[in-house]
Amino acid sequence: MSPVVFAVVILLPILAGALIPLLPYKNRLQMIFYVSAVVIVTSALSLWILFRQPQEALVLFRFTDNLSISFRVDGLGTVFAGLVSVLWPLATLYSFEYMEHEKHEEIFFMFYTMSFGITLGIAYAEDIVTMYCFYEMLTLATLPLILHTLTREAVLAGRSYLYYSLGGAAFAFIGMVFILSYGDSPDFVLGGVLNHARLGDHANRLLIVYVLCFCGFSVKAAMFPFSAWLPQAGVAPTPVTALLHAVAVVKAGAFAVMRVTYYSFGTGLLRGTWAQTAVMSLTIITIVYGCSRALKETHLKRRLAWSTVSNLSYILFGVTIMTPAGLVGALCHMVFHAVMKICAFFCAGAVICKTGRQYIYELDGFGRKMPAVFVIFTVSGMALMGVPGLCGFISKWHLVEAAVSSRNPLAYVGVAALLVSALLTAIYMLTISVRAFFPGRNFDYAAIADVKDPGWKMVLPLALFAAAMLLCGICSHPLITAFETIVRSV
Amino acid sequence: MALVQNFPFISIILSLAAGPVSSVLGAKKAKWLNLLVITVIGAMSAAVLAFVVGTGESYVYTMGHFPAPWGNEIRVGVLEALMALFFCVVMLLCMLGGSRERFLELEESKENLYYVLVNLLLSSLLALIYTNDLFTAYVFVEINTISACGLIMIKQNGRTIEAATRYMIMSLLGSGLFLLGICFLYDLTGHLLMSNIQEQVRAIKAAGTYHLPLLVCVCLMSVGLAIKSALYPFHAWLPDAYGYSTLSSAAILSSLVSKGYVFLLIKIFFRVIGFGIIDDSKVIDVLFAFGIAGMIMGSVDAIREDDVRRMIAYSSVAQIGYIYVGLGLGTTTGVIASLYHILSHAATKALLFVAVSGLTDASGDSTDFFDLTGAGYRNRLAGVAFTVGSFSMVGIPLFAGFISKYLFARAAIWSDSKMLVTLVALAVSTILNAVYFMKTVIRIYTPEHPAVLKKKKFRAVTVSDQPAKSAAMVCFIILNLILGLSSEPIVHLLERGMNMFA
Amino acid sequence: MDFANLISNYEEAVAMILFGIGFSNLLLQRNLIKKIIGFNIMDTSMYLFLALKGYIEGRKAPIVTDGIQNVEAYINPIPSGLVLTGIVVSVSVTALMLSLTIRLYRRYHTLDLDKITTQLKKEGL
Amino acid sequence: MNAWILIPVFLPILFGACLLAVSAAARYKNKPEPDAAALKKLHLAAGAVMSVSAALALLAAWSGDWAVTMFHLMENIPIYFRVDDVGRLFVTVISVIWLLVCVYSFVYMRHEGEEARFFGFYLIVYGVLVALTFAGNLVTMYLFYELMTLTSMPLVLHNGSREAIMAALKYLFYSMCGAYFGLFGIFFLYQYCDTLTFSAGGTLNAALAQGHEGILLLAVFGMLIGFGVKAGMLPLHAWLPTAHPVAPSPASAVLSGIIVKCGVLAIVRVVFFVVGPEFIRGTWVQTAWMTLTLMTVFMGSMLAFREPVFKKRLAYSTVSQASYILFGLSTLSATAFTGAMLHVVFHAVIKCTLFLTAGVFIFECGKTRVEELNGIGKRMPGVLWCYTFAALALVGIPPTSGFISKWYLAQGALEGKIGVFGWLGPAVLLVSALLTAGYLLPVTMKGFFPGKDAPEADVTVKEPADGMLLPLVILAVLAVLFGVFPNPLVKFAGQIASSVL
Repeated sequence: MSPVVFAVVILLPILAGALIPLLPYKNRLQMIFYVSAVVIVTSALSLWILFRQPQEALVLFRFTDNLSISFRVDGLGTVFAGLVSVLWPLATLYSFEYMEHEKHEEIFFMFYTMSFGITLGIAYAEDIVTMYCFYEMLTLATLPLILHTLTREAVLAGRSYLYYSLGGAAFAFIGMVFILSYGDSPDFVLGGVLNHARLGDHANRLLIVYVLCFCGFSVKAAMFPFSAWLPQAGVAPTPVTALLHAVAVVKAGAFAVMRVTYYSFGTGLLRGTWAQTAVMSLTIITIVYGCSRALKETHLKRRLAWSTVSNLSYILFGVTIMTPAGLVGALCHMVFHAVMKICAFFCAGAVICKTGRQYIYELDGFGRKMPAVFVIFTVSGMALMGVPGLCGFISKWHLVEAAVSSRNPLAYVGVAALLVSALLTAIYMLTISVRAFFPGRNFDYAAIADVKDPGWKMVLPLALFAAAMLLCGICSHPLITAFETIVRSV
Repeated sequence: MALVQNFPFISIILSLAAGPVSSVLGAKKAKWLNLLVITVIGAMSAAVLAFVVGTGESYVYTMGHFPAPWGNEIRVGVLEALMALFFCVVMLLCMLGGSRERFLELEESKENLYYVLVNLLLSSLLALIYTNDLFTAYVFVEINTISACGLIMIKQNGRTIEAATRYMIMSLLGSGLFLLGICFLYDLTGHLLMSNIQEQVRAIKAAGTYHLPLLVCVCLMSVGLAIKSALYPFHAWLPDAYGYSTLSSAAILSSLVSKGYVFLLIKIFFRVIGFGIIDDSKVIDVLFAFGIAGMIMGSVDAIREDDVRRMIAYSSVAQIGYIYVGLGLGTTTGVIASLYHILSHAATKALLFVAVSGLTDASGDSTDFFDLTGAGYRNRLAGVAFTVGSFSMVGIPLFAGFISKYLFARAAIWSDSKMLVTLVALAVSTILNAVYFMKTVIRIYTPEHPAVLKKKKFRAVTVSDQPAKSAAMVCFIILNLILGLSSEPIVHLLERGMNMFA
Repeated sequence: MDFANLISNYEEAVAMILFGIGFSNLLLQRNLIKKIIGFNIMDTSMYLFLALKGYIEGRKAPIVTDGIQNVEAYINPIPSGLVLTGIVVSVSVTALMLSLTIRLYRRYHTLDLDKITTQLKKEGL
Repeated sequence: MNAWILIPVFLPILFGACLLAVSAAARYKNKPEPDAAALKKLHLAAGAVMSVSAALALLAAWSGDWAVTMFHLMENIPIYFRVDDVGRLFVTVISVIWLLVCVYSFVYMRHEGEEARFFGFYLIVYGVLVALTFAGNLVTMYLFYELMTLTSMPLVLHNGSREAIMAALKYLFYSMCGAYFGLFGIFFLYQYCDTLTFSAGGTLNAALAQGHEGILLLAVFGMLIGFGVKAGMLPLHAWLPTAHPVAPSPASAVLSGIIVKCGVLAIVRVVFFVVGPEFIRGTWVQTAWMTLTLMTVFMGSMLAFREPVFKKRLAYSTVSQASYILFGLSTLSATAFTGAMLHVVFHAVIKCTLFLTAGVFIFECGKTRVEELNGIGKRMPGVLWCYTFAALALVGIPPTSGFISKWYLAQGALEGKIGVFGWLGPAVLLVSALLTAGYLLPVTMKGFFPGKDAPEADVTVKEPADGMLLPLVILAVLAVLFGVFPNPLVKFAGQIASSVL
């Protein structure tokens, strides 16, 4: 198959998305039809690419002789692209029901669809330049989604999101230029592209730049000093928070970190250096910090957002172990966390959208009224805290296995941090479920008579996600073996 | 000698002559004459560029009958031709974009004088670019200053006059130092023609004598030109001058005038003193430090600013900082980055000024940050233009700013001592740029409450209301995209130019 | 630094001192008129310096009188040319500055630039 | 592959789930609370399922050795069930007691309401516990250990009062914390053991462990602390006195009698079947462990001694008694191990009896504090006699069961090469035994001989229904009989001990 298909799969949603507000619809249904057509076609195409695994690359455009926009599909890209292509249609389905009560949804769906294409662009990027460009674009395309309601706090959230992301990109930019100057090629090659001869005695310079670059990219992955934007961004409509801030954007950050660490700088030069220590300790701090903030938070979505912060650092922690096993664990958690968190967010969204309740102390006794939603919510909570048999346990297991086998004392601390955060996760997730299911002896259910389970458009994705969590938890080895083949030759 | 080779000289003379002529014409005619002159000169410069690229080497054009050591010379290479062409394009667009403001803000009788000044300015800029004679350079620096001052004060309200005065004083200080530097150099070498001076300087260097005086010359000239091009600590005059003068003046001043001085400085470094000597001297590190400080402080001031035009003015302090950083890296790649930034910043900053005026038109001519709320909907083209400009400033890929940022970083990567400082400063100033530019972008796309609009009598502006300005904006956007997307040929031209230069 | 050297070319020293005076006046004086005067002093010092550079002990001005063609008889003419040019420039600049000053004075009845600025702030212009 | 073995695991779980689903559906449709007839049906069904699965469980346990691999959680980590002697012992105790308590609660739960939910979770927990005892490797055990925590929590908060919910959460989070300590250890053991499958004597790979003893010991200690949470060992014991009393009495009976033992089971599995006693013998881990257990024993009895609320007092006594067992294990000597195993059985029986009597008092005359129980013996002598026998057994008066186990514990401590603890341990046990007598027997005395000035107990109170009395009597009798004919049990326990040590 010709590599032009890359251009199609990436540009189609961007261009077709840009058209959304312009087309003349007779009614909402037509728009829904159009949007879903675009999304489904795109993801089908993308999945087809992943299935066919074409080897040749597509050079879309050249800035200069070594700055070019080019796409190729490889193992890591496959994982991310597959994840996105599977989750996006479900999320779109969900948002159709959710967005009914929001204003000017054409604009919303326009940027929503465009960010789909851009995220795919990140996934299929062949070299660091392409990835960087789409990374920046993702920031800009998702900004309007956060601003959507245009209320005061939405604007503030949008601003801080923008500042953080662009700032991160600015530091990542340093890494990019460094790779371009000291690397053999800008392309992603497993094991790194740095040219040792050219590097000469500048090893320390390399480490400094790596740390800067790592921090830069992990701003999107909400690592500790740079995590404030994520919970703020919770003001956006739930499909956005769920998909973008649990899957696309933040995962793009984590993905970029993986690319840079394993495919550009190369773990060989970094393992055992102070740089590794620095970044790893940052991730460990974040793991605990995020959970504790989540514990303090009483706003449902913000609590989930903070839990995202800590879970993303699981991934980053896996990356910073800098062994193949670590990358496997990271990939594993990247996929599984996406499922768990999007599920949790959608449950929260269902509650907010159907009852307008935003805070946790308002959820007493909801378990009886919205059984479907809250059973699934509890399942996702248990998955997040890593109950065996659900997917959370698998990824946690692989992360820790990597950490322990790396024989790195700091990694042992990381293991401890993981477990502490698991405990905190148990606390902040299960308290919600307990409230919902056991409101107390003489609780007046008449007070929440209005509460009902949402329609099938919302419940179906939830059920699918829950099923996926159980499935991944019970038989995960096909996935794991796939990951292992991807990273075998690190 | 080919006809084309006369063009540089002709273009200088042409614009010089167009000045007095348009003083006797009416406003309309003067305007058209001015546009015509700029276009013609642009065409000529293009021709010259083509010629020089064709021959592949620079040529010297002797004026009058005196041979080298005494006579006055013009020296034309790829770099000069390219700059001339580009300056003409930008100036043309600025004039287009600002025509409506000129009509509104200038006295009926004064408008034709404006064109006199613009023509003089153009001629002086061309002279600065082309001349091979230091003293001529000085003279035209002064002409440049005077006409620029005129451009500032022609919108005759207190602020502009005050701004003009401050501008005048600062640049007089600058040119004084510059002149002193020239005199010393003349004293040292006995020549005024750059090429001859360079030979002498080499001789002196070889002899190993007069090390200190040479250094003093360099310092004097650098500081002089730095003051005139508003390098960070000497930028006090800039915000008022750019912030309150009429649109086209602001655009031209910010995008061209200061750049002319920088170009002259580069010329002196490479053609008069020789970059090797400059690199050895610590002068360059001082410039570097000032540049870094400018990059940061300029943006910080811009963030504090509530008046959008002054904000943009401050941001050009930061941009000048970039240019000097590139210069201060002390490598050819660094200088190329600076040159490219001269181009991209000229395109972007002018665009921003025009776009902002478009937005303010839709906001009751108020440049207050908060009055711009939702202006992006009231004047859509301006909104888009401003967004493009901001993206370019922040250095989003696909826009001009990204390339120059990339060139700076690439240049910095290879320098041992200055790498980290430069890279971090780049990153930080990017963040700061993001802070104030994107803040404004979000602001202009945050819809304003209809009641407020009715109360403030803000009205929407369409393309047809102000064709000239819209055209200018579109052209600027295109220029920006060209610089962003197909930068490679331009960078190659700059490299060739640099090779011819030294 | 031996004083003999300084004494022997005291003219240059004087020129530089003048330049310093002029420069600092231009920079530090609050009164616009004094600033302009400072500027003029500065320029004049430059002319003095150039003239010194051009002058050669015991020669005549470069005007061919009684048919002496020999270059050795005359001083270097170029600096004199430069001085003339410079004078032209500085005259024009001075004129401009003065005109600005007059306008400001008409508006604000003061020659102190900072006072003017504060008044402008008051006007909120 | 004899998958029928798994029926006793999944039958109760599924049936319980169905019960919950049905009741939830009923509530979702705002149906009225079920009436007597419906309840009778419910009881019948629950009882049937309970007895069937109990029977099957016993059958599975005693029908020879077998192993079932359900599926692979990860490659080389299967969900794997296997029965061995330890499993047999535990599953028998669990099944018998669970059945009896189930009968008891048919009557008792009437005044708690929400019976469907109670029996639902009650059955689920049973299934989980059977699975836990049959678990063949560490991960399987961990899986069901967590499930046990999650599913037994609703039993605690059954009555839905605020303090009950708080207690339940406390229980949940303490256990989670413990579980994660355990998990921490599991991760490391996975690296340094040949396999996580249980095999007597441990599977630690000495070659791999070479040079990493420090971290490994730390991990093992973590596991001891972690699984010790369920067994109410210091420092994480605080949940137990809070959670057990607020639960309905049958629930607290099984919590104290059984669930606590599951913590013990986990520790046995870890120490004697994965790590291997030799690895920790004589290390700081063993010392610390013994110290903690002894401290717990003493502290538990002291607190129980000065606790006025009856069920709380019993809960504290559980804390101390469970640590008897742990102390027995920590000495790593065969005899003490035997004693520990015996005490597992005996304490389960005894503590159930005690809690059930407490339940009777609450059910019949709503008395919860000790001083309210004066003269209760006049009204319900049968119950109080049961209580008395159980109490004596717990104190360890020969010939009751408690005496046997404590004898073995003390003897094991004395002959084990554990230095100062050799005499310190027995001494503490003795003191705590005296305290036990001090906090249990007064109830009997005051119950039978309230003294002159005591107010006359109200006449309405009388012996409880047979449904409640019967299990009580059976249990009390067991408590005594084990003491009289200990030999088969002792032999069995001894055989386990010799297999692992």
